[in-house]
Amino acid sequence: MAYSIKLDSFEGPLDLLLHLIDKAEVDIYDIPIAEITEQYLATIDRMQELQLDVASEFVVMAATLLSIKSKMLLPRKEEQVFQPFLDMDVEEVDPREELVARLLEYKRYKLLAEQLREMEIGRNKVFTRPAENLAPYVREEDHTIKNVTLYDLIHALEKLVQKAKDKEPMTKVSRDEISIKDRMTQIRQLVRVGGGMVRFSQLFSKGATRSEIVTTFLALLELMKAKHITCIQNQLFQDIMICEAEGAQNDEL
Amino acid sequence: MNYDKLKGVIEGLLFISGDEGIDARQISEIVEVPEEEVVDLIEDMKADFRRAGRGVQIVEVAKAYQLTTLPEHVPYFERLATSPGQSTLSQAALETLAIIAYKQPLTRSEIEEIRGVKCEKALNTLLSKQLIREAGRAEGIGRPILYATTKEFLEHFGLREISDLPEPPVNLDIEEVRMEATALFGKQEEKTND
Amino acid sequence: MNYDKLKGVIEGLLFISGDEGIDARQISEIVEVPEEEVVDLIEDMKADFRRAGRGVQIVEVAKAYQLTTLPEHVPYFERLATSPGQSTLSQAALETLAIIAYKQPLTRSEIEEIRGVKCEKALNTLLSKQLIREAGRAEGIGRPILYATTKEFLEHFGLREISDLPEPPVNLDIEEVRMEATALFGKQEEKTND
Repeated sequence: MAYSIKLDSFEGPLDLLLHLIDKAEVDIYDIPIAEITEQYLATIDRMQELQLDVASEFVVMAATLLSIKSKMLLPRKEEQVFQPFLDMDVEEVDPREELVARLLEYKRYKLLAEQLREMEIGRNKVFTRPAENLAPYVREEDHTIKNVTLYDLIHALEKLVQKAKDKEPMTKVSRDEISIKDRMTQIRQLVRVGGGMVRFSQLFSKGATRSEIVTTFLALLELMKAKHITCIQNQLFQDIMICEAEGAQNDEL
Repeated sequence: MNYDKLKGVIEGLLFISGDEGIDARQISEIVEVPEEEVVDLIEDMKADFRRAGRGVQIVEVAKAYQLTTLPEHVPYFERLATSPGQSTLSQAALETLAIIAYKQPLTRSEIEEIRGVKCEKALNTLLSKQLIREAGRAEGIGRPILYATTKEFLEHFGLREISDLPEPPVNLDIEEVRMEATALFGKQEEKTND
Repeated sequence: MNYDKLKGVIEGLLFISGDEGIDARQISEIVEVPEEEVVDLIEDMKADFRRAGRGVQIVEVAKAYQLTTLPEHVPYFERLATSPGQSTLSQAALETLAIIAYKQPLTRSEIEEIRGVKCEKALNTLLSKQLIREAGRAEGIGRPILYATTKEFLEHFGLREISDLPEPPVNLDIEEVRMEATALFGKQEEKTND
C-alpha cells in the first residue's frame, strides 16, 4: 500500500524521464542512457532519503533503464539486412526503441492534456445560468411528469454534492505550485542575499509541504549540475551549506 | 469605461444573478459607478431591449433587478415544455425533490441550506405536481412548514415504499462534504498522482 | 412571423433552456421554421450580439446552443459573492481524460500502459464528475470495462462535438509511433555519417 503514493512533482516514471531528458537537452531519439539512468536513480534515491514512498512504477522503470543500459554495453551485432523473416532478432533492435516509443506516446497525451487545460480555462471564463423550470408551462390539468426517472433523481443529487465540493475554487487556485525553475531562481537569490552562502535548513519554511520539499530538492540538483552552487557538509549530520560556486556570480539570475 | 461597455457588464451580471436578482447598490460596487447612474443605465437598457425586440426583459422584483422572458412568448415555452424528450422537472426541482426524499420531513430553509440557493419556485412546482406535500410544522420560531414526499412520488418512481430508495450515492450532509473537500485538498498534496 | 420577432423568440428559448441548451431541431419544431433557417438566424444573432455590445453570447456546446456570459467580464463576476464557481481537473485526471478522449473506448489497463502509472483514482474522479462513463466491456480475459467520454465532457471543455477536439500532435497509433521512431533512428545514423 505504501507503494501506491507517487512522487509529488511527477505524474509517473515517464513524466520524470521526460523531465530529465528535457533538462539534459538531449535528443529523445538518442537518449544517453547511462547519463539519464544515473540521474533517474539519483532522483529516486533523494526521494527515498526524504522518506517519500517511491511508487512501484518508478522502481520498475529503474529496472528497465538498467536493463537497457546493460544491453547497450553489449557489442552490437553487425546489421544484417537480409535476415530470414522468422529470425528477426531482438539484438538488432536498439534496446531504447520501445522506451522511446512509450515516451513519445506519453508526451503526445501530455501535450493534448495541456490543450484540454487551455480549453478548460477558456470555458471557465464564461458562465451560463441554470435551465428554467418548465413545469409551470405544462397545462394545469396535466399533473403527470414526463421523462423523469429514479436515475435522474440520483443524478441530480450527485450533481448537487459535486457543486458543493466545487464551491471552494479560491482555495484550489491559491494553492499554486512553484516550478522547479522558479525555485532555482529563489535559491540563487537566497544564496546571494546570504553573502554567497545559505544553510540547507533555511531553504524550507516551517510548514513545507512534500511537493515544496521535492521541488526544492530537484532545484538544488539542477543548480549543482549547472555548477551554479556547491554543497558543503563539514561533519556528518551537520547542516549542509549551499554555497555559490566560483564564477557563478556573474551569471544572470 | 464607456456606457455601452458598462451596459454589457450589467447585462452579464443580471444574467448570472438568475432568479435571485441583483440590486443597484451591488452593481454600483462591482462596476464602480454611482448607484444613481446604475439606475439610469438600467432604465436605458430596458428601453434598448424593447426597441431591439430582444427576447428578454429587465424587471424589478423586491428592489432587485432580474432578467426574465417575455409574457408573449409563453406559447413557445409551452411547446418546449411538452416537446418529446423534454424533462418536465428542472435540475432545481430534481435536486429539491431528491433532498426531500432522503431527508424528509424538513423545512424550506433546511433545503435551501443544502442547495445554497432559494427554492420557493421548485417547491411550488413539486407541490403542484403532487410529488411533495406539507407534513405538519416544525417546532421553533415561526413554526415553518415541513415537506415530505407523497404516494404519487412513490408511484412515479416505481417505489413500494420510501425505504426502497437506493442508498444515497453521496454524502448528503453538506457540512461534512465541505469538510471532506477541504481535507481532500490537504491530501491532494500527498497524492497528486491519481 | 418576421425575422426580428423570430430572433426574439429564439433568444427567449435560449434563455429559458439555460445550461441545458437547446438544439436547432428543437427550435425549428417550436417556431415552425426549417432547421437550416434557424441555424442561419442564430449565426445572424451571434453577429447582432457582438455588434450591439451585448453582455451575453451564443455558443454551441455538445451540439446545443447556449447563452453564456463573455470571458472578458470575468473580473466583474469574481466580485459577485454568488459568482458561480467552476472546477478545474488535476493533471492526472486531465492526462487520463486526454487518453480516453482520443482513444475511446478503452480499458483501464490500456490507459495505465500509456501513462505508466495506475489511474484508478483519476478514473473515479472522472466518473464522479460524469466526464466519462462505462461503455460496455472489452472482449478477452476478465472482460474489462471500457471507458468513453460523456456529454458533460463536451460541456466541460466547451466542445460542440468530439470531432472538435484539437488535432493530436502526431500519430497516436503505437505501432506507427514505433515505425516513426525506427525511421528516425535510421535517419540519425545517416546524419552521424556526415
